[in-house]
Amino acid sequence: MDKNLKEQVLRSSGVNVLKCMRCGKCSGTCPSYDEMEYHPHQFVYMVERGDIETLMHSKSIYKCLTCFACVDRCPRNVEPAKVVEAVRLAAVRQQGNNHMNPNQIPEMLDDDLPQQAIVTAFRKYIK
Amino acid sequence: MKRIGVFVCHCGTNIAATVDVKAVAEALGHEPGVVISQDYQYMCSESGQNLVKNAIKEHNLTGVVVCSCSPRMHENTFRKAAASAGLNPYLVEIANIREQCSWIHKDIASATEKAIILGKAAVAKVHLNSPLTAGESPVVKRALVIGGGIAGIQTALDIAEAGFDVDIVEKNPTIGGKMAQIDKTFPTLDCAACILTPKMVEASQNEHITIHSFSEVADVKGFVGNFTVKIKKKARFVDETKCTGCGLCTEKCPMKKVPNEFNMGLDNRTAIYIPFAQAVPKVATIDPNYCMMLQKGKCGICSSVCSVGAIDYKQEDKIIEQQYGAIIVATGFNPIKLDKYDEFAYNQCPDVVTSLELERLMNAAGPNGGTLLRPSDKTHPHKIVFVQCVGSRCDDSKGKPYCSKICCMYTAKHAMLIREKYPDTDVYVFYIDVRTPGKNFDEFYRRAVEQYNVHYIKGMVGKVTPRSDGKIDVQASDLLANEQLHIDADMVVLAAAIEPDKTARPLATMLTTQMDTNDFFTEAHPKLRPVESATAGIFLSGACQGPKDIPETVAQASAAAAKAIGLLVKNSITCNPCVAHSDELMCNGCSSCEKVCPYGAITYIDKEFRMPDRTTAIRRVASVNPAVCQGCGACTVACPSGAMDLNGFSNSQIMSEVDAICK
Amino acid sequence: METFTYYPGCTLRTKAKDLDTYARKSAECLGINLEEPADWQCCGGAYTTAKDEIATKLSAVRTLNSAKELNRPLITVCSACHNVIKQTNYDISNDEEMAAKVNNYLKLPEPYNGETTVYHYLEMLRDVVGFDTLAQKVVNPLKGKKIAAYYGCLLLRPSKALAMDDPENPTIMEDFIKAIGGTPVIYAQRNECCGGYITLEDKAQASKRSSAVVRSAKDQGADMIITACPLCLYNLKKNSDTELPVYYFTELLAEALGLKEVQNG
Amino acid sequence: MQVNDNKDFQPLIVAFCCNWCSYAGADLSGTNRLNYPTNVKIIRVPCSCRVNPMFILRAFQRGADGVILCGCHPGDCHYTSGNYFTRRRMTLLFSMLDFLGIERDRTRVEWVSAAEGAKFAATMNEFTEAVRKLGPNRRLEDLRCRKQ
Repeated sequence: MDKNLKEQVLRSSGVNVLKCMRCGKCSGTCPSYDEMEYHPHQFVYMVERGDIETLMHSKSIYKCLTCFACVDRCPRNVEPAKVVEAVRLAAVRQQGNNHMNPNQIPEMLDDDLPQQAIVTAFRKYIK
Repeated sequence: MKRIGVFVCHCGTNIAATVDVKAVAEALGHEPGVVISQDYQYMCSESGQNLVKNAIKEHNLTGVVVCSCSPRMHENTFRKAAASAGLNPYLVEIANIREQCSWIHKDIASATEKAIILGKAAVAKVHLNSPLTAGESPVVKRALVIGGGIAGIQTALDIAEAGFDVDIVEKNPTIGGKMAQIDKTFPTLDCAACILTPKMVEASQNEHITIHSFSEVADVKGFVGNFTVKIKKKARFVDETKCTGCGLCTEKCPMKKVPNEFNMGLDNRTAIYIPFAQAVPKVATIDPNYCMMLQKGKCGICSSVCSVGAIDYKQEDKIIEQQYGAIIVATGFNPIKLDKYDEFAYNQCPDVVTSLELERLMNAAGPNGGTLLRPSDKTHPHKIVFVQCVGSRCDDSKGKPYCSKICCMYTAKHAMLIREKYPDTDVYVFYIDVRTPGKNFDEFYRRAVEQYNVHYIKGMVGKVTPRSDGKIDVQASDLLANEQLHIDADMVVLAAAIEPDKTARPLATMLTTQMDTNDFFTEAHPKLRPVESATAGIFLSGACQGPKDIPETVAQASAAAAKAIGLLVKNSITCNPCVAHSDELMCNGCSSCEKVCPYGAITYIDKEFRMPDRTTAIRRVASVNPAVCQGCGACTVACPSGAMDLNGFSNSQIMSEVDAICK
Repeated sequence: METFTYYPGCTLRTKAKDLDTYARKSAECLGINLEEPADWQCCGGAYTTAKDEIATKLSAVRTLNSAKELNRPLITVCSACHNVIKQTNYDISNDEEMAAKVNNYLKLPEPYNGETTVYHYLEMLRDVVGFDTLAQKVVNPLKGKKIAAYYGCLLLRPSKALAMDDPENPTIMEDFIKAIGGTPVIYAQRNECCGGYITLEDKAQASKRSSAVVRSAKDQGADMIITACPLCLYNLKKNSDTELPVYYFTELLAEALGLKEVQNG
Repeated sequence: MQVNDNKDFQPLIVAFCCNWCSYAGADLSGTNRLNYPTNVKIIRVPCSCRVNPMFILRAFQRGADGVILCGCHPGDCHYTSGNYFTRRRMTLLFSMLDFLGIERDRTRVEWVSAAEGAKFAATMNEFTEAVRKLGPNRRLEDLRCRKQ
């Protein structure tokens, strides 16, 4: 367990994971639940335990839609989406760890796709 | 020359762990006037008190300083000890070195230094203390109970039983409160109405009890033993003394589309109504917002069918005034509004209901005559999802930070009743924790699971989507299975958090009692004085003090009654001697103090004074009525000549404390 | 005529011209002057909530500051831009450390600390124009049209920062629909995510979300859906397994004001 | 930019607390073991309206670096209206202190209820820090009272 990594995630997210009361509402409301290996409540708990690397290597960090449903509906104001974001940043900031390659983009496009989708994906996946 | 004794308490390790008590005793021993300075393990224990008493006698002390816990805890203990040793109790001062020193600081050196300074301030103050004698004021032998739910009814019955007159003020047309709306009670499953309504009748028939229904407290003046209360009797447009409760008017009233509060708006009532069959008093009330006669001046049917002529469209609000010796607050609770939780679709779908609505849906006197049917299409639900902690245990701006305490148990009750009556209905309960501390409570919950096969799922519902086919998609997490579930439910029941009644806050202001940040009344001591407020003569009964189930409410109601009776049996009570007094030689009769006194305790008298030239002159000077003065000290600051001062907190005493701290 | 700084954002220049064009036309008709800042930059499409991300927040701050310099409120219409700009503004007002870092980067003549008021176009309709006034200016009321308002996630959340409406029980778009003469359809999925940007790499997931939204709206009897987001429009149209016409709210606004030909839908 | 934070300076702070709300709130912060600096010394008064502006001037004269006055929230006064008097009196006193050149941040009025232990501790931490930054108060100090 890497203590620095945990501290970095906590600082970067600004989230106090100790506020979580383990109700699971974040995971109850998450629209990407079935696509995720680790679910929002697990993110919070695993960060609390310091198990960040497992999360960094999981595809789950690219499945969060950042729709903030968990943030708004959490009864304890924990803001799980911010934890997911912080873990994802910790992953993509590592050298050579960009989740997307600009060369892949053309084949993903169609005529109607607003470039907003590309801009957003770049911001989230590439450092 | 003053002879002061200083007594430093260890409070076990509570103080001694962070404050070097020996050093404190040593340092204070060198203060001027201090003749003895000791430390002891537990100063409040009998042997600790004896230490103080013996020192008073042995050293002929004229003042005592105890360095210990907060004066709010043991000031009285030490005052009594001093009195029993022949020292005037008001010559005792407390230096608070526990709550305001040892418990908040960690560094021994600086905490000790602070404790010494606090001790010095107390020594400096006690130098200027003077013996005080408390006066007495009479007690009015009548109690007021505010709120007519089960808490208020029980309190009133107990006080009446002791032979004192009691008035109940209830804002609704009938007493009974929330318990009257509840179908069955946990963990015995007996019928709420069957055990409540006899008590309501008993209250109405008791010669010592007067019920002011449809009334509100408008104003409270006075103090313990002698409150003057104005009660507003709201116009119900029906003469209570004439109405027989026959109900003919309610049958004939043409305005039949008024949401029925008693059934949580799940059905309608008429504009003139009796809330429910066993209402007490059983008299009709006209709802002026819907009555066509009162709105448009046309109709008058109720008046024409009433055989006793009880209808009075011209009735107006009436204020009555009454004296009371004690006031008991029993304003109760309400479920919170769920507008901010519409992820559960409460505002979108009539089949998403609160638990209190479910009580009415299942009650024989409810909208469906006791058959559980969906409000939307009156069909029988086959799958019901219960959601716990809706708005409870929240740290957001929407909900309440506390546990509402009753939801776990009533949900188990609902689940069990439904499974008992409709075995073909599946019941799911989403819980965070199941909290069942209470006699036979956990057994009850286990029966719901083991005997009735209620599906308890650890997790929370995150989104409810009503569908046009009548089903409700409930999306939730099952934390133990690590799965997100979708349940096609027919009904969803939300365990809404409970909150104090909205009338409690303005009432607390009138009563000058304290409330916590959630608007629950604050008890005088969380452990040892749970049914008294910090304001003398005001007692707390039921859920106005915190979430409670029925047995707890009744227990607290009786406890509050016992405390009130303890006050009412006295012919007079000892007054607080720390009251204002005016130095007549300095007073110039300007009336500044009179204007700021909230109690009207200050009057002016013309008094004859001998002047230096041997003549006499009549001057107007302030005079404080010590039985009325409560000792706030507002007048002392308003006084321009410095004539007004406060016993126990005199200008010179506070100045000497300031000096000691800033030395 | 009241003048506002108007931030169109990248997509409104290309794929979402309808959203932009009719927003401008309608504003003119309603007596609102929208003025585009001289050279604006793309907002980035998504707000990075991380406290240690500063560079990604700068373009939004520049936009906010350009409005501040003119002492005008800032109007956005694209949900994504609105979300990014509003969240940036919220954080910079409430997080001193972030504000200090951002200002150290930008070296503006005067530090920016969240002074600009940001309105979404809908908020402008509600709070500046007023829905009652709007209703009076309608010439082609959309009578009998059952319209489902789609808020998605970006317009309402995080509610602390966006503060546009009640995040679970919003009424602003429904009130808008009533003002232009239509009948709003309330459906539970109106404030759930459509799958958003994930459509780029995971069509299946985007399709699952979009379908849930469109099904829910259709199920409650809607004839069409309106949205303020180009990406939502794309997802709901392209990736849903259920078909329902999807329009930008500005299209219907222009139609009601008589500035656009009537749709067939 | 050079900021002198007076990190080592230990200010002397006198807190006047009304018996019913703020003193009880202070007790509660103790019961909950919420820390605040030892610099704060509390004087108990029956009501915030008992605090004569003279007491505050006296504290400054004798070397206090900050004075804070705590009472019940407006509307919740145990004596019905005492804290309203306090509010008005202190407004006047504060403008006088301004006139005398005493920094505004050295005096404060806060409403703390009996249930707000956390608020009491937070207020004291914040206030002590604010006074610490201001450094020692010399304006009103009676030099004859100064320790040699």
